[in-house]
Amino acid sequence: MEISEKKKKEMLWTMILSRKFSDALVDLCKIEGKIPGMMILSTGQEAVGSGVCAALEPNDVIITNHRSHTHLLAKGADPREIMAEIYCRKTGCNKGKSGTLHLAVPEINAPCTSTVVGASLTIAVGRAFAQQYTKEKSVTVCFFGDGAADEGSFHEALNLAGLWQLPVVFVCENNEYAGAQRYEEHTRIKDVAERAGAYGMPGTVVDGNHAQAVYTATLAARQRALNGEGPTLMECKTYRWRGHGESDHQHYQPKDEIKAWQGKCPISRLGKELIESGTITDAQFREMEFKAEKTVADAVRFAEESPFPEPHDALEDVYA
Amino acid sequence: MEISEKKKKEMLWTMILSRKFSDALVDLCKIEGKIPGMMILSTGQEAVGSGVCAALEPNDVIITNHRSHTHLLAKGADPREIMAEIYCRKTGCNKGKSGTLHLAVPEINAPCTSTVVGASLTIAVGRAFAQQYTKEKSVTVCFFGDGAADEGSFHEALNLAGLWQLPVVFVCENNEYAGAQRYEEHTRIKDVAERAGAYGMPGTVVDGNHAQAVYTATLAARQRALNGEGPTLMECKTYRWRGHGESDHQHYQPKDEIKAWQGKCPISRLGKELIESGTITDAQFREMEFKAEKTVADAVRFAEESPFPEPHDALEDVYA
Amino acid sequence: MQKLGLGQAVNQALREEMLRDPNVFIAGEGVGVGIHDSPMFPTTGLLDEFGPARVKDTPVSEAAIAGLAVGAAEAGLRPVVEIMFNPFFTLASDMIVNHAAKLRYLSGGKSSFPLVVRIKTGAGFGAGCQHSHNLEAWAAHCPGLKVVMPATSADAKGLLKSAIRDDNPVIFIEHMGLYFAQMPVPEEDYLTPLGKAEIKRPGKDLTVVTWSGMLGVALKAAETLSREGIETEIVDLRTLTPLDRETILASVEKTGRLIVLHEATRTGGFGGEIAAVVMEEGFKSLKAPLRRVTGPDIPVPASPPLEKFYIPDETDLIRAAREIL
Amino acid sequence: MQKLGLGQAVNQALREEMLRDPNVFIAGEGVGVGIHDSPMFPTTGLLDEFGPARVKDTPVSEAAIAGLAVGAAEAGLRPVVEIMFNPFFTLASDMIVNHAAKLRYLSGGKSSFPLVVRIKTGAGFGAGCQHSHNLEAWAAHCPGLKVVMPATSADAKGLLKSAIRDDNPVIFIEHMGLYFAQMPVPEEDYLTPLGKAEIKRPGKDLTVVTWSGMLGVALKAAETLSREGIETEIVDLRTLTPLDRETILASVEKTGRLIVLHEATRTGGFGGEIAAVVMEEGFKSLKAPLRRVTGPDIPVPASPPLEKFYIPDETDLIRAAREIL
Ligand SMILES: Cc1ncc(C[n+]2csc(CCOP(=O)(O)OP(=O)(O)O)c2C)c(N)n1
Ligand SMILES: Cc1ncc(C[n+]2csc(CCOP(=O)(O)OP(=O)(O)O)c2C)c(N)n1
Ligand SMILES: [Mg+2]
Ligand SMILES: [Mg+2]
Repeated sequence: MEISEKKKKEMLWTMILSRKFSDALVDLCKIEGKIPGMMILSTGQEAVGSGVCAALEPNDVIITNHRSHTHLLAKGADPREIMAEIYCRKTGCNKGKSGTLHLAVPEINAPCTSTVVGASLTIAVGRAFAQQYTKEKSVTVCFFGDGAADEGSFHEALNLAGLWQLPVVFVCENNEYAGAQRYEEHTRIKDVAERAGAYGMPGTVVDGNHAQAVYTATLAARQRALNGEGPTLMECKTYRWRGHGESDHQHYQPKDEIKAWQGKCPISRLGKELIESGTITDAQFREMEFKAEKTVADAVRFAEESPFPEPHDALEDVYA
Repeated sequence: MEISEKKKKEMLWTMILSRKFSDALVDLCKIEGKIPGMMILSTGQEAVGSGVCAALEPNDVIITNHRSHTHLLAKGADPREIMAEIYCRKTGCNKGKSGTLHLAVPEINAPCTSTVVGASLTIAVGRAFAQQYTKEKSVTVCFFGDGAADEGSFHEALNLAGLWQLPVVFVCENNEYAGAQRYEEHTRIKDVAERAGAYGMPGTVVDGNHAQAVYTATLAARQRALNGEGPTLMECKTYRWRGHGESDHQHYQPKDEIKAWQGKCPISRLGKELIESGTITDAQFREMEFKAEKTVADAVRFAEESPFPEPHDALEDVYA
Repeated sequence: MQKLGLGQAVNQALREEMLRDPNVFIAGEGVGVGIHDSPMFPTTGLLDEFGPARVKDTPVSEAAIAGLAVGAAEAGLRPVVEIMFNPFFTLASDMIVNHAAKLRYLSGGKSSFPLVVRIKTGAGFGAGCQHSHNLEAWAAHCPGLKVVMPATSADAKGLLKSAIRDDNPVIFIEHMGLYFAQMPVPEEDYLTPLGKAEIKRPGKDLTVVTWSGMLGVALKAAETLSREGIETEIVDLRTLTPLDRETILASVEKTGRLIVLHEATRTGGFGGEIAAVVMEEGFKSLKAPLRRVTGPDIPVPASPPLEKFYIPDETDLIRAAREIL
Repeated sequence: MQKLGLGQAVNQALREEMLRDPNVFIAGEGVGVGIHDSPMFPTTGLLDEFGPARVKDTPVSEAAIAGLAVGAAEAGLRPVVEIMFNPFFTLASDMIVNHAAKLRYLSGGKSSFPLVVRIKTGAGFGAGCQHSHNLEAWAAHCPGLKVVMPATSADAKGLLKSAIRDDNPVIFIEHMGLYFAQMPVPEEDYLTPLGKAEIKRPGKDLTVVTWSGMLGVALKAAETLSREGIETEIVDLRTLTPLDRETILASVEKTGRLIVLHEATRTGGFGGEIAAVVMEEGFKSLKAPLRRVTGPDIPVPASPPLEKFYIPDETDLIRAAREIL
């Protein structure tokens, strides 16, 4: 399938933005007490979120997880609001109630995010059920990791989605690790996608470092869902460049393994292709990087200049 | 594989015993207030429990569920103790604490039974882990229904058993219904056994009304487990002649469907074969039925003559 | 006035709310085609009337049932899902406690989760501890949830309607022992407010705070005590959270004596919360020690004499009353 | 005497028990190879010492982790499994509450389930309400379980050893805030009995009943009050169930004043149980109303000022004390 230059540039941009966003957080986390809580980044996995979201319409819904930054930025979240939430400020998208782990951005149809592994799957099923119930022409995309595919909720969610033929796309971001555990140490099968057959739905294995491949696969799965043909399990093979979180020293991740995957950087890959095909110039690529850096710097400034919530604000937002 | 006449007769006997046991309970349940609680029977499914248990050694463990009578009788439980427990008497195998739903008979290595659908699977994994840990030459068999295969615990249990290559045999008794729900109304796949592939273990579909087939399949799965080759998912196709429980009027079960399956009665089937092959005579068959009726009548008498526990006995057995 | 069992009252509330609001749907194990075809059960007949699009029979998958409610509620639907028996709340508890109750807070108040989880509870039917285990105290210890436990059919109808129209997740717990008790229920459409207890019997000598299936026990005991000239005031909580402290404290201020009566096991039961509230805010009114009349700290046994021993009854309540009068 | 963080004390207890009894094994997410290689964590180094046969890293499957413990314990092994964070207790709660706690009873006392479930808890690390949610009250409301919550490293070592040797399922909850506090721990092998509270500070004017991470808050506040001549007696429960009523009642009899201090949310928290016990059996000793100093009824927020607002501190405790003195 021919992908428009516009789409390719859009994906390149959201990947670069997300990468710069992560890189900034890597440094900020080194400053003691700067950022509260655990910092979980998706450096190196950008092609998944960017490729998937490029294939979605604004009214499509995404349910993401603890590793959400790329997903949200690619879906169109305001970097300022997200950064401010990561900084736990009053101006954050969730007023500091969430912090980085459960960023919810209803404005872009990322209405609720869970850091409970596997939870995104059953919630996504409910969200997709609503789309089917109201005959809305939209789909729900559920992001989760390879580790989440071992949770009971994965099973119950896929069985129900398959049974009711819900308009949901299950995107498994297989980054080779669940915490400190290598993929082959937590399940015996080669591909998570093999599990699709257990629910009567198609399963596809996609190169998760290839934005165009992810985009194309998502378009197909989305169309299938819109046609009423039901859900798809889409496994994107990628790799976690950094530790599970920034406090994780990766003592268990072979250095050369990390190196090898860094050689497959999804951004260089798409960037190179666009430059070679003459879609963009070298200068334009650097321009995009520069613009992304500025955007992130602005988001950081916004966050740092924003006030913390007042202690008593803690009492708000429990009940409607 | 040639099955010894002794084994065939053993299976026929445990099936007949179980059938008479169920038949007696059907009538007893019609007497208002005679038997407390819900009565869940396995009439028509006898070949599964009898075939599986005939392939086991005494030190093999079974973890069963709410539909346990055939499993327990076939593993060698004392009909008196079980019937007395069903009657909730002090002389019951669980002193009346359990009643019919969670009959535990440690003496025959049926150490704990759960009526929580799907629970038997993760418990069986733990029990099998102990066998692997202690290098004991025995296996654990887990009985569960087709509905249980939709619970998250099914998924977590099979993934872990496959990962660790535990000596466990997962026996799915697919009786076409989960409560009032037909099999095809609760999952989209043709066979539960298809799910085995999602955990890197073999899955087999067995005629669950054919005791010899069940026996042979179990022997193979057991040997596999003993060889350290890991678990097997064995689906036995059978049918629930009666309602989910005795208070269920089967308003949703087509009469002719029930009739058709009654035509496939596992007892008549094996009985006929043994008579035709000259293994037993017609008279001997009737003799077995007569003996089973006497055994059940004796168990009922024992139960009815047994005292109820004293109210304060309720306080015992909570803590070791 | 019509006389209905509590299950029938729930059924009527569901039916009326589904007629009123197309966004209301029900889901659960056997809520459409169930093994019981009795008219006394909460969802009987709804499939025939509303069809399979709004009456969803689900697989045996409690986590997915709760997740279905969470996701659909966020989208603006009004799910009413059923967890068949209270012990299976455990299997749905991650979705209910970590998600239904918290996702609104985590969103900074941007997303809402207007859902109802109906749960059947109660000892007394000989099924044992994996079917009978009153866990209302778990849900009541979870900010973000509201917990409703009606004791009468009329309250059940009005409270369930309020629960369905409430914009927060509500745990609605039905005592199966009340399904077969015929009680008067107004025909019309009415709402019983969440968070308001009701004095089910006025009295000046003794306050009994109770809820759900135990109200009947309290009323019977009060009759007996009354014949001896002891007037018991019975506070039926109806909602555990939000808790109606005012009504409890006003009653204790009047009587000076408090008994909490619940079917759940004693230690860690919600009776402790009532005790604490009174001890904090009504200490001066207290003339006598507290008594809790509850299930003992054991699983619910199956055998009839044992189960009877488990369930608190009039004798237990009257004994406790005598101790503090 | 050696000084250890609570995590190190747990580590020492695990190591000594694994050396003593080959039937003891540990399992959980990252208990072998974890993302933290710090020596302050409970399972660091055990994989190297005991190997993968006895130190089992599991998939992210809480129900299976708990089921593994139940099944293995029945066979006579002594599993010590870990649930990473308290909110994920929900995912294991069916296995723990409906099975570990009930299967012995259901077997008529024939089968036993000697297992330990270790759970990390506590607010204060900015991770928000899906990582920080104190649910000890749930486990304490479940007959068949014992619930242990150490407040010191020394208690952690002795209590965990007792838990592992106990023939019942024990829920062992570790407050992560104590992992990095260096506290004295005896070198030798010793058992701290389950079900016995300890007076961590004697006093005559006021009783503070607390446990786990809040002991430190109580001790600091007691210092301040002491300078004003108010002597606080601090009862560290150590075990929530079985509950040491004697120690609590004796203290209240002496002081006549009671404050319960816990980090968990207020409504339905275990503080209510303490209140009820004293109100039932120690009513005559009471000279003043109860005060509960607890987390407010909200999920634990992530933002530092909000999280600080959530966590009870000395000021809150001292204010409460002044109110009832
Ligand atoms: C139910 C649950 N168990 C454990 C955890 C702790 N935890 C957070 S992320 C994680 C690993 C998840 O791995 P994966 O699903 O592959 O996602 P990834 O982190 O690799 O993106 C674990 C175990 C959790 N958050 N939720
Ligand atoms: C977790 C749980 N959910 C619901 C129930 C109620 N229930 C008891 S048996 C049953 C159907 C189980 O069907 P299946 O697994 O096929 O076993 P079968 O009854 O057909 O033998 C249900 C829903 C239960 N006992 N446990
Ligand atoms: Mg991963
Ligand atoms: Mg079935």
